Amino acid sequence: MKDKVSEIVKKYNKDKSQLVSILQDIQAEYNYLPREALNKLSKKLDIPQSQIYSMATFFRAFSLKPRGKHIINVCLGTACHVRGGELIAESLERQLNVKRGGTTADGKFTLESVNCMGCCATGPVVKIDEEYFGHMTNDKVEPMLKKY
Amino acid sequence: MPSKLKSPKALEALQKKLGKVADAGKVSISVCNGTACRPYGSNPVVEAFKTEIEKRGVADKIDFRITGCHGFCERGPVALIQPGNIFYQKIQVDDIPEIVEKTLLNRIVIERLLFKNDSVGNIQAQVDIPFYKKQQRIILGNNVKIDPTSIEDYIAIGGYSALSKSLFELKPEQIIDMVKASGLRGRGGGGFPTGAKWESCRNAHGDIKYVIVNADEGDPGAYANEGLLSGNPHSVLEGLIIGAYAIGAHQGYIYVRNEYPLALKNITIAMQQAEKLGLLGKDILGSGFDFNVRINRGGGAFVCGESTALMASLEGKPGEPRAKYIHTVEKGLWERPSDLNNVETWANIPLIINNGPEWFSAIGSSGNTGTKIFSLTGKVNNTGLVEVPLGIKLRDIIFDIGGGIRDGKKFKAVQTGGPSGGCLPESMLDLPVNFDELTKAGSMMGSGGMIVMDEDNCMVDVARYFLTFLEEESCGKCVPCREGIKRMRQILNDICDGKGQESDIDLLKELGAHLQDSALCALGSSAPNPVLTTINYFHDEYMAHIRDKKCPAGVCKALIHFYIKDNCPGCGLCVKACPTNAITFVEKRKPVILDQSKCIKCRTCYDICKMGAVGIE
Amino acid sequence: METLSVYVPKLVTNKEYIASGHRACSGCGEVLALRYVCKALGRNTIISNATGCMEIISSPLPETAWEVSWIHTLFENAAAVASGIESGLKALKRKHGYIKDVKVVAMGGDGATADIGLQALSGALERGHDFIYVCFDNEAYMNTGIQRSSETPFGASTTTAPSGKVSMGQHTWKKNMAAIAAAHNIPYVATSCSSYPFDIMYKIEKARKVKGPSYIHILSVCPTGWRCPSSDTIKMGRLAVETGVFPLYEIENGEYKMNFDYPKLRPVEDYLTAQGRFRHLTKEQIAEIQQKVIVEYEKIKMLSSRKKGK
Amino acid sequence: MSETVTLTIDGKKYTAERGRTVLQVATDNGIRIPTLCHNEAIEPYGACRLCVVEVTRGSRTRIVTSCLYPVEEGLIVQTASDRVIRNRKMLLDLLLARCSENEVIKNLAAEYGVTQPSFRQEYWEKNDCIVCGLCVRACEQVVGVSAISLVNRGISKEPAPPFLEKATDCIGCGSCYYVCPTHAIKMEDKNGVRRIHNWKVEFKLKKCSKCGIYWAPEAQLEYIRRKADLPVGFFDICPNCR
Repeated sequence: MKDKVSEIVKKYNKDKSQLVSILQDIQAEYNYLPREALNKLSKKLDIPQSQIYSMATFFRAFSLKPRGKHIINVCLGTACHVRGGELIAESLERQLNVKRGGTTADGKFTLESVNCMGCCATGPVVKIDEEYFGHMTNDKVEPMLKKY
Repeated sequence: MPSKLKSPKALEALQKKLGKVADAGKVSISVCNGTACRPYGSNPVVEAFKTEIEKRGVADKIDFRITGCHGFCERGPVALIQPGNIFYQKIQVDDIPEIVEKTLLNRIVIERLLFKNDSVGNIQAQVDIPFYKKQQRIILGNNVKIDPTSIEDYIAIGGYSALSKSLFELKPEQIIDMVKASGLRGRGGGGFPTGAKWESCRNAHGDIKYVIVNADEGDPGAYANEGLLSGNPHSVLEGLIIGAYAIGAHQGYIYVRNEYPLALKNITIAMQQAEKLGLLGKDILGSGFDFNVRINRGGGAFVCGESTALMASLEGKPGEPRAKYIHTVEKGLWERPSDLNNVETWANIPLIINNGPEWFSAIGSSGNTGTKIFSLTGKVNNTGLVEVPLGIKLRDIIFDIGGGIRDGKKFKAVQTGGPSGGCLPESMLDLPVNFDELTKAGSMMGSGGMIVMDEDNCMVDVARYFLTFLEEESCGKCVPCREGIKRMRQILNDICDGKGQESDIDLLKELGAHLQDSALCALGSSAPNPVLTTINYFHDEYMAHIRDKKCPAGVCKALIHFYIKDNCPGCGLCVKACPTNAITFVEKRKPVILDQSKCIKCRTCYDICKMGAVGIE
Repeated sequence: METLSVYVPKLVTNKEYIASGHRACSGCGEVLALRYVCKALGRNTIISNATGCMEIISSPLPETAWEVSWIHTLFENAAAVASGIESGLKALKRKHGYIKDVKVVAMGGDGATADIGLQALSGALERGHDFIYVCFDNEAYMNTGIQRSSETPFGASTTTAPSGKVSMGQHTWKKNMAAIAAAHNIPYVATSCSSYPFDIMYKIEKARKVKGPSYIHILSVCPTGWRCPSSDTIKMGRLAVETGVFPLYEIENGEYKMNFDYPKLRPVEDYLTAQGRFRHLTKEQIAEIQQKVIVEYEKIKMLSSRKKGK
Repeated sequence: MSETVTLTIDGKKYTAERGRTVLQVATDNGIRIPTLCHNEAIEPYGACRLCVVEVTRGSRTRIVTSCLYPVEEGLIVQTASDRVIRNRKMLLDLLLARCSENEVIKNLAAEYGVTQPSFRQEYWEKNDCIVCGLCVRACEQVVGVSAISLVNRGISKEPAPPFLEKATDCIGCGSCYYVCPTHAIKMEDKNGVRRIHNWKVEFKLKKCSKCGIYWAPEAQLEYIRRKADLPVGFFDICPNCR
């Protein structure tokens, strides 16, 4: 773990102003922001722990808990909302038996909501990992999940 | 990859060389692989094209190009074939061998893939399709001509000549004068005159200045900047370098929303390519002008679209806005003069330099010149990215370009400007779309979201939706925004739950006025807009919720229930689909029975029923 | 509060209402206390100041160190003048709707308070005016040349009660002004000391919020009259409190509360031997003082432990 | 002498140094503007918004926060216009709904005639903290430690130690406790131990080896000793006994 954080910090030249990007890289590495990594980062960049924690909790992109194998992003942007995005989110919550932000008991999925992914024309949209699913309806939810 | 360009002549020479290749008269096909086409499966389509072309060994005969967004996202995946301007839509993997065989190699048009229109029949040429007809795609138009990951493509269509002209033929002041004369106003929402902003930044005290691209398009339901940045990143970059030269900045920042992986990827590639060619970095084109750019990824915070919050984030701090009593052009990033413009604003710059301010100001209307990209979404037939001259009527966008409302439903409202904007009713459809008129109507331009709603959308629910969004996205710094939005959302929740009182309307208005006055930044001060406009234009709908405890659009769960109509054929589809087993099968040809106590109003049965036998009351 | 050292003081307002350049002696604890009183009072204050050290040092005609509204009164009538000002403000409010939140404060030394002005003070407290009375107690008439007052402590040598062959100096015990004020049944009485800035500010802020009269008695170290080095001002005040000679407490609506309680008091000797005015005291006399201090200290502790309704 | 400007506050003309804020100039001149998130020693922040005033410049009149607004030549300021009072009332209404049992907020609200929140009772909350950030800013700007920060955003924003656990960098100086305008930070010194409950920390207080009085948290003294490069044992004796 030590070396990964050091590597990332080095890549950004220990530039404190790149904290968001550094955290993103750490998250990409571990799938979440492990506490030891953040402590390490605090020392490396000479930023108090409290300030790193503040950043990690301010931005929605960061997770301080380990996330599932697959990340489901259900879009709740306006275009998706007016076409029933909320119902899709509820349906996912029901079928996965988790709330938004939660991870399924088997660690397979983490359900997250996002406020627009830039493909509004095809709403409601769900993204699982890197794959997009457009024009979602409730009855498409189950077959979609079965693919994973 | 060509070598470093050290003079304007070298660029010109390269342009000529690449231009000739492009004009070679080959058949070309541009396949959209923009973000919006991906949910339709454009990735496998692109891959299939590659394999097919390779399999047949016709790579030298076909100019195959993967491009960014073509705009007509509704019909994705789409492709444009030249010569002939042939527009194919809804392309599936199975269609590809046929397209290559017939159209690309033998110039036979496949009717099945053309756009169809009830009145005219099949339409072959892209320009004749109603969606494109009223548009004026001066910025987005190049998306179909270039592979966004290829700087050669951009240079071949005249890219970076505006930069060359700026560096060698124009003084910074002249550039600013041109931008001022063009009448260009900031495309990020506020509509502040760009030239004036540049001038104040140039004149501000301090040797070190910054230029920033705001690509944190946070408005849910708007993706115009995404389409532009991922489809034509060099145009933004070129505008930025020109701006830096005009203002006197040597460092630039591009702040990209992290939810836009494609845009992020393409602008990163564009930067690397420009640097290799000597169009970015030290001594650009041998002019002696140095300029570097850093890309920053957003962390998923809507408020970071606000300039001061964005700058805080660039400094490595949480994205909290600060008061702008001292403007950012004087004290911005690291307390230094900083000019921040939106993606679309920057992309307009090369056009103004190349074609002159008069050309630009002739587009649109006086005081609102040029075009604006809108992401037309929601309940409209033709969704996608549309670029129209400012001053066009809402009706033209929604009904002519957008093709009217889906499924023959009735238009109810159009929401512009994202959470900071408002909902405009049918009576406002003839409103000219420009900065001032939209603001006057209680809405705003924002970054170009245009979400159309029909009779099935509940306006109280929409207002609540925006406030729920803003409640989550508020940075939480100031009391009016943090506490005020929360209370407004609670009141709206109550109204949607049938617990509203008539006095709630006044309290909402009072809170709204307070937020407009007292909130720290634009997120808070514009937050009441969706509520105030819906109260203003859809007062009856609020009253139906409060007085009659009814949701006329059939959305608010607490106020509706589902029922099975007599025409139910008892097919049993809904029985299987119902997640709570609330529906029981009786026998064939007899209506099923819905148990209200088990129904969670998830709408699954309503959506799945082909007979329209599920009713909402 | 007094353990909030080093950083917390930086958070106290920089604004001064008593300008530097006044003519107080070096090491004056009284003007130090006054500064903190003024910081806590803020600008919207009208001060009625009896003749005494603080008046003399701050207003030699035509100059003034005051940056708040201030009126010089005679020795005997600071509280009476404050009563008048407060009544005037009330009338302004009633007749002209004047709404500014102004606090009236009367202040004087121990002589003006416990001796000459006691009658006026008692009257003002009894009438229930909305004002604060602050007594800066340096334990003698210092500006006229260290004459004893009724606040001069037992055994102290002053010019009018000098120690020598015949006398040991002051032979009466210090008058308990806080108890006298409290006996008027006013809402708030407190003691404080010039070496405890946070305590002063806390109590003045509290008094400012009280509706009705409040009385704050501040022991103010006077190196000139106490005959100690001017660099020992803070130390002397601390010793007064830590030995129990001058306990810091509040009486809120009759309820006592000891603010600084020490499990073990320092011996009074530490305090007495450090000052020239007590130099002559014999071991026996010191022991007598020690005994009295413990009795008085325990009395207040006992009162503090007694809660209302019990 | 620095440049001065003349401005009008509540109908009276004042001269002020350029660079000062409207709040500073008003306060200097005895005009009371209520604030909660302001402290002179700390950079103005503009979170509580209570110090709103109405300013007119040319033909434009608007509501601004006086703690941040720099004085300008010819500026016209109204500190208690109807619009200002209306906004302050609503702010206090919102704060009261958040802190329905906090004495400071209750008193301040009552001063403006707000005795109970306008919102339905089921939504009243019982917080003491108004998220003004003074504790966090004092810790960063005055103490230089940054043991705490504002975590989360929006309605769940709050001052808190990292990972919502013990604030490991805290030195127990108590600045946060002192600066908190609503007494939301609970600190106590008892039996030689200081506890700051909000940050889940406790500190041993240093006992003076001479007089035996507990006079400051050991962690704070150690922090200062290191910073100032003082010898070990420098703080064994309290300042009074030195």
